[in-house]
Amino acid sequence: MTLSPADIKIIVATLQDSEWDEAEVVVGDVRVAVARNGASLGAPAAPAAVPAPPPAPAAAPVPPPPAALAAPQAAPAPVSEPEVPAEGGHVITAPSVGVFWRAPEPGAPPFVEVGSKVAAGDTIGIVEVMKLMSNVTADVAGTVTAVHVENAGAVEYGTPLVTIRPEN
Amino acid sequence: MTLSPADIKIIVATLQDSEWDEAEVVVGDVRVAVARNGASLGAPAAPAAVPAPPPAPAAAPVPPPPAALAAPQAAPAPVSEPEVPAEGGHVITAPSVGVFWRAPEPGAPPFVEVGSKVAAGDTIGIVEVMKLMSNVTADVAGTVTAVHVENAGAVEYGTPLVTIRPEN
Amino acid sequence: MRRLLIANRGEIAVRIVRACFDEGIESVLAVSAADTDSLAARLADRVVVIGPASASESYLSVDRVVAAALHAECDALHPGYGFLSERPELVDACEENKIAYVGPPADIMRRAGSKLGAREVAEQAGIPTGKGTPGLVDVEDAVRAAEKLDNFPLLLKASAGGGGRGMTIVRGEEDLRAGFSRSSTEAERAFGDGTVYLEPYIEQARHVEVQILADTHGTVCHLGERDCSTQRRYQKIIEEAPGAGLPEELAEKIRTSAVELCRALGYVGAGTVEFLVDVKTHRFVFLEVNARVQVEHPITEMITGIDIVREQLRIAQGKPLSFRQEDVRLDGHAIECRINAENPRADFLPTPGRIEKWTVPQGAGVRVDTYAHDGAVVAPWYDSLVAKVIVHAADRPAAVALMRRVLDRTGAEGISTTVDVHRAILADPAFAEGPVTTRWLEEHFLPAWLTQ
Amino acid sequence: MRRLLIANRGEIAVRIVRACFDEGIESVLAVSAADTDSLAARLADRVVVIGPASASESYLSVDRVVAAALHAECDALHPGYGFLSERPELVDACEENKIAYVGPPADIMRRAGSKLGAREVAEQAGIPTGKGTPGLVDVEDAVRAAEKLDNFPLLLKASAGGGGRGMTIVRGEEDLRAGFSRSSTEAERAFGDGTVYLEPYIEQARHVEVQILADTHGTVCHLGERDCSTQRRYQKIIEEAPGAGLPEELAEKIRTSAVELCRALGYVGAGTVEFLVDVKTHRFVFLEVNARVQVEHPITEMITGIDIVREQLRIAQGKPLSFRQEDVRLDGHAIECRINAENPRADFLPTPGRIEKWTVPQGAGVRVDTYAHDGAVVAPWYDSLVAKVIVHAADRPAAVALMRRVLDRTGAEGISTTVDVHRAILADPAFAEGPVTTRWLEEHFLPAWLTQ
Repeated sequence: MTLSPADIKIIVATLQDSEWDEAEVVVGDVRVAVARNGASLGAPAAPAAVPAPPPAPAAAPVPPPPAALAAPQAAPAPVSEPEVPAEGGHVITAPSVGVFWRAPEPGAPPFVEVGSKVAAGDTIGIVEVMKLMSNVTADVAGTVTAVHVENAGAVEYGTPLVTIRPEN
Repeated sequence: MTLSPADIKIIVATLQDSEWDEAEVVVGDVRVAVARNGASLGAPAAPAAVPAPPPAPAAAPVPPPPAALAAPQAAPAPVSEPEVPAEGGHVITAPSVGVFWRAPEPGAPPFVEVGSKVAAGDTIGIVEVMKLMSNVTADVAGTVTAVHVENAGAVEYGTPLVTIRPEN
Repeated sequence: MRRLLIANRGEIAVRIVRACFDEGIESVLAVSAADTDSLAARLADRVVVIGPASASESYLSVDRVVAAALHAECDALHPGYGFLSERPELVDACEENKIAYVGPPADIMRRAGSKLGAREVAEQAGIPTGKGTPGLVDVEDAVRAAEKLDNFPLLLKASAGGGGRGMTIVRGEEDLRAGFSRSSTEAERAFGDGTVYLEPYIEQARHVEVQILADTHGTVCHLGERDCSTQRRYQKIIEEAPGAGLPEELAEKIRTSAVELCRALGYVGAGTVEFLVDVKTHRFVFLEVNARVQVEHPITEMITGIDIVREQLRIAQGKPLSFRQEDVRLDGHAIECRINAENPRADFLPTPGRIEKWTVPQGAGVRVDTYAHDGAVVAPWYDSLVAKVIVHAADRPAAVALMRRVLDRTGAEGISTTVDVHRAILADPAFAEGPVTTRWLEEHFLPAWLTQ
Repeated sequence: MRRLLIANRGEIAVRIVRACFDEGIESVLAVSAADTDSLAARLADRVVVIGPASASESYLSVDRVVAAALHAECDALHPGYGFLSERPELVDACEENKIAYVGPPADIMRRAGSKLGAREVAEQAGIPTGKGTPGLVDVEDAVRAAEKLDNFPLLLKASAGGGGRGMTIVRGEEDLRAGFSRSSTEAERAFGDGTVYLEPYIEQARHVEVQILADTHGTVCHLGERDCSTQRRYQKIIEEAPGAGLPEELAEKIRTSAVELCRALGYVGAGTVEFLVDVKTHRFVFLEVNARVQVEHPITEMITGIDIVREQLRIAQGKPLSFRQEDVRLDGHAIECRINAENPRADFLPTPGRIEKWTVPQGAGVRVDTYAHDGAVVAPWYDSLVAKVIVHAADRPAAVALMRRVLDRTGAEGISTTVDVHRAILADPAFAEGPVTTRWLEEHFLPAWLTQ
C-alpha cells in the first residue's frame, strides 16, 4: 500500500478545503475520488447534464460552435454559418469574435491550405478585432485537412477555423 | 487484503466527517465508495437528465410519500406527518386519501399489531373516504414489523401504513 | 375563507394558487400521484395526494376531493374547469361538509347544466333559442320532430355535458337515422345521460359567449363577450375578446340577454352564456350556460382589468362584486392561443413527455398561463393543454401582429406542440381579416395547411 | 434603430431583450462562452459568442463588444449596468463605428463619471455638496486638507468608479494616514485612477437617489426618488421607492436638484443622481451621478408606470420622452430585494452552482427580474445577483407585508442564497417601522442576526 489511512485522511481534508467539487487522487495503487454539490464521480458520459468543474456547461473546454446556438424562428439571418468541421482531426477555433484573415496581407498567399504541413506554433491565420490583429497558431503539428472559414469571414469565439490531422 | 477492517473504519469515518457527497477510495483490491444527499454511487450516466419513458418522474410506480412533498415555510402546519418506515421490509401504503382505521369497529381489537403474522390477502386496516370503507390488504405473507399510522389518523395516497417482513 | 382546496391541476391550478395568494387565502392543492412535482404543487402552500394518476381515482372522485378538503381543514373548494367543475354532487358534498363551494349552488348548477332545462328558462325570458325539439324518445320520434322543423341541416345534440360530444350535423333523414343512436350512446357514455335533441343548424355561424359574474346579493354583471369561433371538432383553439366586427347594437343585445338569462336562473358565481351568431342574418341563438370559470377567461381579464378568479373567491365569501356594470370598459383587443401537446400532423394526437426547454418571450401585453417550465412533464393521463399564450393590444390588427411576434419566439423542446398551427393560423389572411366562422378551421384552414 | 447589441448578461440582459421586443427592435446578445445557454441567450433574437468566460476577454473588452455589434450588423448598443456601462471608450468606439450608444455621449459621461468633476458642476448649480476637498496629492496633503475641514469623522473616497471601492471612514489623523494609500491603491487597481478626496462623513444618513430621464431635445424629467439605505459594504441590498418618511418639501427639493444638475451637465439618457440625507438635520448633499440604468430601476417603474428601458431606447433614437414631468405620479410604494447567490453565514461568500429548482410566487403587484429557472447555472466569473424580487402595494406597510409573503414562498434549491437574510430584514421591527440609515444593516441588523 502506497498510502496509509492517515495519509488518506490528510488528502480528504485537503480536498475538502479546496474549492473543487470533484477530485481524484491516485498514488500508486491507491485512488481517492470525491465529489459534492451535484458533481458525480467518474461520470465521463452525459455531456448535457454533468458539470465537471462547478460551472461546467459554460466552462467546458471546447465551447459550442455558434452554429449550435438556439436561433429562434424570428431571428435575423445568421451573420455567419461556419461549416461544421469534419469529424476526426484536431480543430483550431477562433480565440475571439472578429474577422478571420487567411493571409498576412491582401494578395499574399494564405498561411495554410488544405494539405499544408504545420508545426506546433505555426501561424494558421489572423483574427482581427477592431484593427487588433491576433495570430492564431497551431497547437499541434500535422497536416491541414480543412479550412472552415473563408478569407475575411466573420467568426465568433469558438468558431472552428482549420482542422489538422496530427502527426503520430 | 490490502486494508484491514480497522483501516476501512478510519477511512469511512474520515469521509463521513468530510463535506463530500460522494467518495471512492480504492486501495489495491479494496474499494470503499460512499454517497449521500442524493448523490449516487457509480452512477455513470447523468442522473438528472434522462427520462426513461417520457413522463417518467410522474409515472414512477411507487409514488413519493407525502412527507417528501415540498412544504414552503408559509405552509399551514402539516395535517399528518407519517413516520418514515424503517428500512427493509415490505411497506403497505394507503390506496387513497382518507382516514385510517386499525380495527373493524370502535372497541374491537386491531386487525394487526407489530408481531402479527399475516397471509397475503389479510386485511391490515381500513381507509375511509367520505363514509366509504375500503379494506387494505396485505399483498405478501409475513410478520408485521411496524404500524406507521395510528387509529383514526389522516392519510394521503401513498402514506405508509404498515411494514411487513415477508416470509421466505 | 381561510384555506381553500384546489380540486384541479395544470395551468388552472397555478392560476387559482395565484388568486389565493392575492386574496391572502392559504392554498391547498389536491394532486394525483402523477402531479406531486408539478408547478402548481410547488407554488401551493400545501399539497394533499389524493390518489393514483388515473383521474377516476383522483381528480374525478368527489369523495376523495372532499376527503382531502376535510383532511387539510379547508373551508372552501375551487373546482377549476373540467373534471368535477360542473358536478352538482360535488356541490352537495361540499354543502354537507360545510365547505364553501366556489361556484353556483347545486340546484342552479343542475338547472344551468341541462341544455334543455336552460333553453326552457331562456325561452321564458324571451331570449332567442334554436327553436329546437324537446328531448327525443327514439329515432322515430327524432324523424317526426325533424319534419316539423324548418328544414335540414339540423344539429343533433346531447342535453348534458359539452365539448361537442354527442353532437352530429344531420343533412337528411338518412344522416339522422344513422347518427341518432351514435349520439345518444356517446352522450350516455360521456355524461351518464343519453338524452339528445334537434335544433336548426346554422351553416355560417360565430361562437360568441358572454362572461358573467353574479354575487349573492343579486347583482349580475357581464364582462363583455368573447369570440371562440376558431374551433376544431367543437374544441376551442383560439379565443378573442371582444367579438370583433359584431355591430355594437347586436353585441349589446347578446350581453343583455346573457345577464337576463342569469337573472332568470338566479345564477351565482362566474359563468358563461354561449350563443351562436348567424353571420348572414346577424340573428343569435342561445346555446348553453357553463357554470364555471372557462379556459379562456384571461382574455376577458385583459380587456376589462377585472380578475375573474379573485371575484369568484369574493363571491364565495358572500362579498359583493368589486365593481359595477357601468365600471366595465372593454379596452382594446385580446387573443388567446391554446398551446397543446399534440402533433397536428398526426391528427392532433397527444404527445405527452418531458419539456426540456420552455421558451416564451416576455413583453408588454403578453401573458402566459401555464404549468410548463424546463423539465416539466406533460402527463399522459390528462388533457393536452400546456399553455395559454395571451396578448392584449390596442385593436385586433395590433393584437394579431403581437401574437405573431410572440408565437415566433415560443417553443417547447422535447415534445411536439401545436405552436406551428397557431403560427400558420395567425399568418392566414382570412384569419387576419376576420372574423372567421366555426367551420373555417376544419373546412378551410386545416385541409390546406396539412397538404403543405 | 433596427437591431441592438446587448453588451451584458444576467437579469439585465433579459430585461433589455424584453424592451427590444416591446419596441420592435431585434435583439442580439453578446455572450461569453459561459453564457451561451443562459435565459437571455434563449430569449434574444440572436447570440454572438465574443470570448471565453473570463470577463476581461468578453464583457469587459470594448474591442470585442464593438466587433460583435459590427459582426451582427447592429445599429445600436445597450451596455446595461456594470461591465462597460460607464466607459467613455466604449461610447467613443460606438461613435466611430456609427453605432447608437444607449446612454449619454462620451463627453458627458466623462464629466458625470468623475465625482470631483460632477461635484464641481453641482457646486456651480448651487446644489449642496459634501464640502469636500479637491483631489489629494499625497498623504500630507490629505492631513492638511483634513485640518481645514470641520472635524472628524471624514470619508476618504475615490473620484472614479463606485460600489464603495476605495472608500474609507476616517475618525482621526491616524486613520487617515493608515487609509490613504490603501484607498488610493484600491481605486487605482479598480478604476485605473487613484485620485482620492475627503469629505465630511454623515453618521446617520439615508441614501436617496433620483431617477432621471433626459432626451436629446433638452427635456429632463425625474421619476421620483428611491431610498437605498439598506446596504452592506456600500452594496445596496434592498431599495424602495419613493423615499418613505421624507418630508415632501425635502423630497421635492432633492428631485429638483437632480434635474438641475442634469440640465447643467447637458445630460442625455437614463441616469441617477445620488444624495445623502442627514436624518437629524434633514440636510442633503450630492454624492455622484450614475450614467446608466441602475439595478434598482424596476421599483421606479412600478410606482410611475413608466418603462425606463424603453425610454432609453426611445432617447437613443432621438425621440422625445413619451411623457411630461406633470404626467409623472408616484403611486404607492415599491420594494426590491436583491437575491444573491451568497452564503450570508460565511461572510456572504458567493455560492455559484446549478439552481435545481427556482420558485417565486405569482401575484398582483409582484415582479421578478431574473435569469434564474430550473437548471440555470450561477457562473462563478460574474457577480452574484440572481434575482430582483419586486413588490408594489398601496403604501409602505402593505408593500412590506406583501414582500414578506412573497419571500416566504421564494427559494432556489441547489445553491445558497440571501433569501433568508431578506426574510429576517423584512421581519425586523426597525425595518418595518423604517426608514433605516445606511449603517443600520451592518452595525445593527447583521451582528444580531448572525448570532442567532
